[in-house]
Amino acid sequence: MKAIIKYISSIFKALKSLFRGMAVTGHYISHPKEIITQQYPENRETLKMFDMFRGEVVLTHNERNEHRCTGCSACEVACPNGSIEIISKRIEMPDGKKKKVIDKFVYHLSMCTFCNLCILSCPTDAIKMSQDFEHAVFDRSQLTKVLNKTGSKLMEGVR
Amino acid sequence: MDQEQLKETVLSVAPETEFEETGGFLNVTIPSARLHDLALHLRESEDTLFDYLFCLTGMDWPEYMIVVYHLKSTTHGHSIVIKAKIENREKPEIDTVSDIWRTAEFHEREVFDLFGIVFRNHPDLRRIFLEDDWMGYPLRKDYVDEVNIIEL
Amino acid sequence: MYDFKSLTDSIHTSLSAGLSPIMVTIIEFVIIAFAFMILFTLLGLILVYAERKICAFFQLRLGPMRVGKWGMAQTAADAVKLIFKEPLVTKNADKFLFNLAPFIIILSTFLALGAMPFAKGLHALDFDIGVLYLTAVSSIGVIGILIAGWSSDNKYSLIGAMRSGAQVVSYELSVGLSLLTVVVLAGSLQFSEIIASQEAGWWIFRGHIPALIAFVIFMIAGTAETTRGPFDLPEAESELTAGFHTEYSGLKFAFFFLAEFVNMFIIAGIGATVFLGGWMPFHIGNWEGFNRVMDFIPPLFWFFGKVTFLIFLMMWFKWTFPRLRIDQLLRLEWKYLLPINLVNILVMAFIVLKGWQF
Amino acid sequence: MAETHINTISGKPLESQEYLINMGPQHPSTHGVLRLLLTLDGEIIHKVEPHLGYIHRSIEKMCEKDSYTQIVHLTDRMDYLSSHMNNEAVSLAVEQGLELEMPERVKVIRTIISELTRLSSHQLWWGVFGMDLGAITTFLYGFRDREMIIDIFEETCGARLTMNYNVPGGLMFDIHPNFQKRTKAFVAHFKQKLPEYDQLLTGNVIFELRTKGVGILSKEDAISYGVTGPSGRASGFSNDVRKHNPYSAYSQVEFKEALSEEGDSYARYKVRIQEMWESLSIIEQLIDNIPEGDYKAKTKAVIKLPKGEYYQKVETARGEFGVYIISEGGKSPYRLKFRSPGFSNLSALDHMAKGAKIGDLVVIMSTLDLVIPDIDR
Repeated sequence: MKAIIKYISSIFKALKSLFRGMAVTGHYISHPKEIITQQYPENRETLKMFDMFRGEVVLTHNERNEHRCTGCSACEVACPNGSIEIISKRIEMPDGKKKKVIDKFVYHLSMCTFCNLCILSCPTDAIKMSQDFEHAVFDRSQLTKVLNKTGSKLMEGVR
Repeated sequence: MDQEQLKETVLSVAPETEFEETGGFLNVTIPSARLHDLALHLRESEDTLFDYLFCLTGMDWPEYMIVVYHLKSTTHGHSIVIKAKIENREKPEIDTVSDIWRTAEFHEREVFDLFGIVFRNHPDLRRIFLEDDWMGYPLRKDYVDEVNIIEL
Repeated sequence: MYDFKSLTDSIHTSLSAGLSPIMVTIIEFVIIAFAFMILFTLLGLILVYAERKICAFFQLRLGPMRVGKWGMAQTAADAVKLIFKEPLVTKNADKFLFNLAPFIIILSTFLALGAMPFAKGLHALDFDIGVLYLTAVSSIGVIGILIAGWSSDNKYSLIGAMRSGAQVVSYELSVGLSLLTVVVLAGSLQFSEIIASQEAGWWIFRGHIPALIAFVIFMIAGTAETTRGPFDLPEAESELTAGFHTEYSGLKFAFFFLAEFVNMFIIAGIGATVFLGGWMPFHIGNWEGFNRVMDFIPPLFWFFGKVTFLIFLMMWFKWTFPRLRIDQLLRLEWKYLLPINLVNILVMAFIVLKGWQF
Repeated sequence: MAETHINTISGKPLESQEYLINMGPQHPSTHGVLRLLLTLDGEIIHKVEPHLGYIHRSIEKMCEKDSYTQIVHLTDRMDYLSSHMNNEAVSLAVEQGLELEMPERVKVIRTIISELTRLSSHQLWWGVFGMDLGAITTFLYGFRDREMIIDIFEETCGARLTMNYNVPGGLMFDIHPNFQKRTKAFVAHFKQKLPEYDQLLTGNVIFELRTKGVGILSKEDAISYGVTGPSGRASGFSNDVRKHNPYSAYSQVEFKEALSEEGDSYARYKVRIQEMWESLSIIEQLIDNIPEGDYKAKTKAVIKLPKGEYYQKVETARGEFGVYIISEGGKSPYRLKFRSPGFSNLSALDHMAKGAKIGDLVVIMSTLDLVIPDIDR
């Protein structure tokens, strides 16, 4: 007799536990406001990443097309996986002295791990992380970027 | 057990032991031939009861190889580091401790895979990460692989 | 009021006017076959879309949103994709059986669908042993699953097929017995008569607790028979990747997929017919006015409404519960459902004998 | 194994073979590229043989070339679900070598973020565990709550998963002004949602059937196999590094070490749920008491560790994670060994799964909470 009571009560307990679970999912299907997914890319306009987000390395230029990179290669050394290559050249200054400036700031996005070490190592705050996260391209070679714009030069007073 | 007592216990089993205290542990360097006896003693003896092997490391030095065993006793709470020194760097061999601590089976396979140290009496000594036909032992200091290792 | 008999009769008489009886039969066959094919496709499309949407809402998602308004055309787009997909066959597969299996499964669903009473007079096969026929043909599908698993030369498929063999054969018993409980009440195996007997009220309300128990058992066993979650062991994707249809692609995979959903419809349809009165409107005893109002709603709406409710219930199960293990699945059948069912039939027979049903 | 059965009709012995199945490297429930070679007899498992190395990147070899600041970001990519704790382990080991004492602020922030990481890892585990059992809905519920933590990380640390927020000598930047507000909002939110987890799975009869008594690991075996973390604690192996060797701010907070005796999958599940409550409590104790101060101690630009050996262990979401640095005095280590919890936990899988069914194997693997890059390194 005891066994039968136990048997029946186990069935009721089981059904109760199942209903408890169904109550949770039932709650969510009846509350469509709880939906958490976003409609990307439709919400591109409103989608804003946090300021700290590390999207990719960019060399900041001001409106006169000047940057702050002196070509010291600190970031190149700090980079753990060789994503940054700095190709510098010597130009003749108006006063006749020769000065080392960057020719190309090459950035391999495909190798970057977004560790932020280059940004920390930069003595002149020339580079920063942008919040752009849409990196997908159809050709791998497009992931190798030259960060300094054509015709840009070193900002006055930065050394 | 404090470190002095531990030293005595180790000395009673392996007299030719060198001691060193670094990294917060008592380091015990013994020749590889002594390892299994010492390990078994430390595991079985009531005073030591080192039942938890939490790290097993292979190391490649210019003249010799070392296998490091980090041990801890869950009952007494003390720890010890055993370093078994293998003099023959070209064909290193050492006894397995996988019969004492089961976890050593995987860790020894890893050390075999990356250092080429052969563990005698190991139940299933095969490469664990690399392919079976891989040439060489990558974590050795003299390992060269011009294709896969890119020097920055 | 809404009797499809007049429609079918008028078609029959107009055809008989100019054609020989054999030709009439053939033309009628073709008409019905077309009707069912269209129904089958529509059911597949709608149910797949419904499943994806409902599952998404359970899971705090939106589900398909891209193709068409609210993703309505998503399943149609998927169907087009599946049709144009390359039908792959594994190298060592038994080609004949491999190609045959999806057809066996789809055949069994078609046969079962034929016996569905959609509305008064809208009923392709109304055998006097309708319940027996339905339980018989719906178990042909398992042969298809076994063949599919065996012939695809895939170890996961084989395990899935063996699981489904054990599962479907066991749960067939419970489905049959729980239906029998109502057959005892209704006194007939013919679907049209079972429905007619519920004019005064559906059996689930009139049959005391035994009918309710039979309904619960039917829903559990029916879900198990369609191999849907939480009983989706033959295709348990976290264990056997995709079970018996791992190796199928393209149209043949679509057949399996469609069959699963139409099977769900069939189980819900039988449940609605036997326990919830099929197309019969909701009647309460002798409340004439209320019953009259209910009669104004067409029987097709009643039938599909009930079926939708039951399908929603099955989806709710699937998207809430974890999956059982194979031995627990069989234990549930043989140690719980079957004994309870047997006792339940006895109780029901006693009730009917004493005339205690409402 | 191949047993001989007798055909009852003809009386002749039937020949049977072992049924070998490759589970993985592409399989939905191995969570990555783990390959298990199963030896089956019908549904019953006789042997599980893990084949590793599909995502082996030889991080230990790479570390021998990198500077100590660069090593940190590699540990993100081992156990990516407890990346902060891995970073912390390397940072602590280096700080131990430099004999640097961290400012209180750093310690507290590291502890809070560690616990948030643990929570996010357990939430993901809970969701995935439900999915492995066939209740796919849990996956999204777990992710919903995890998303809030990930947002906190993104705002403060700059990345969602591979944060690299620790540097030897402190933190990479100070916390974001919103950090405390967001964390408190999350704690309040999750305290409401955690009971829902119980309601959906813990009490469910099918769930209990699937997990109770499945994959039992005794305490002796847990110690012998080195199974640590929640998996080991469910067997009664008290091994919480936070309790036994407190680091960062763990000595300042009150928390219980979640322990259980049964050692089955259900116990492992319960221990993790319990740990989530404990983590919430730790965060609550610390979040209002972040001391003012520097977020970084002064270090040289190029860190050189003195000759010697340094071992530092931390408690990640998966168990005891150890960093063993052997320095020769240079700017990169002579040898660096990571003791990853997943590797040791995996070694017990064969022992636990023997005699179980295929469905059980999925449960056991899921409750061990394996992260494959952590195993392969």
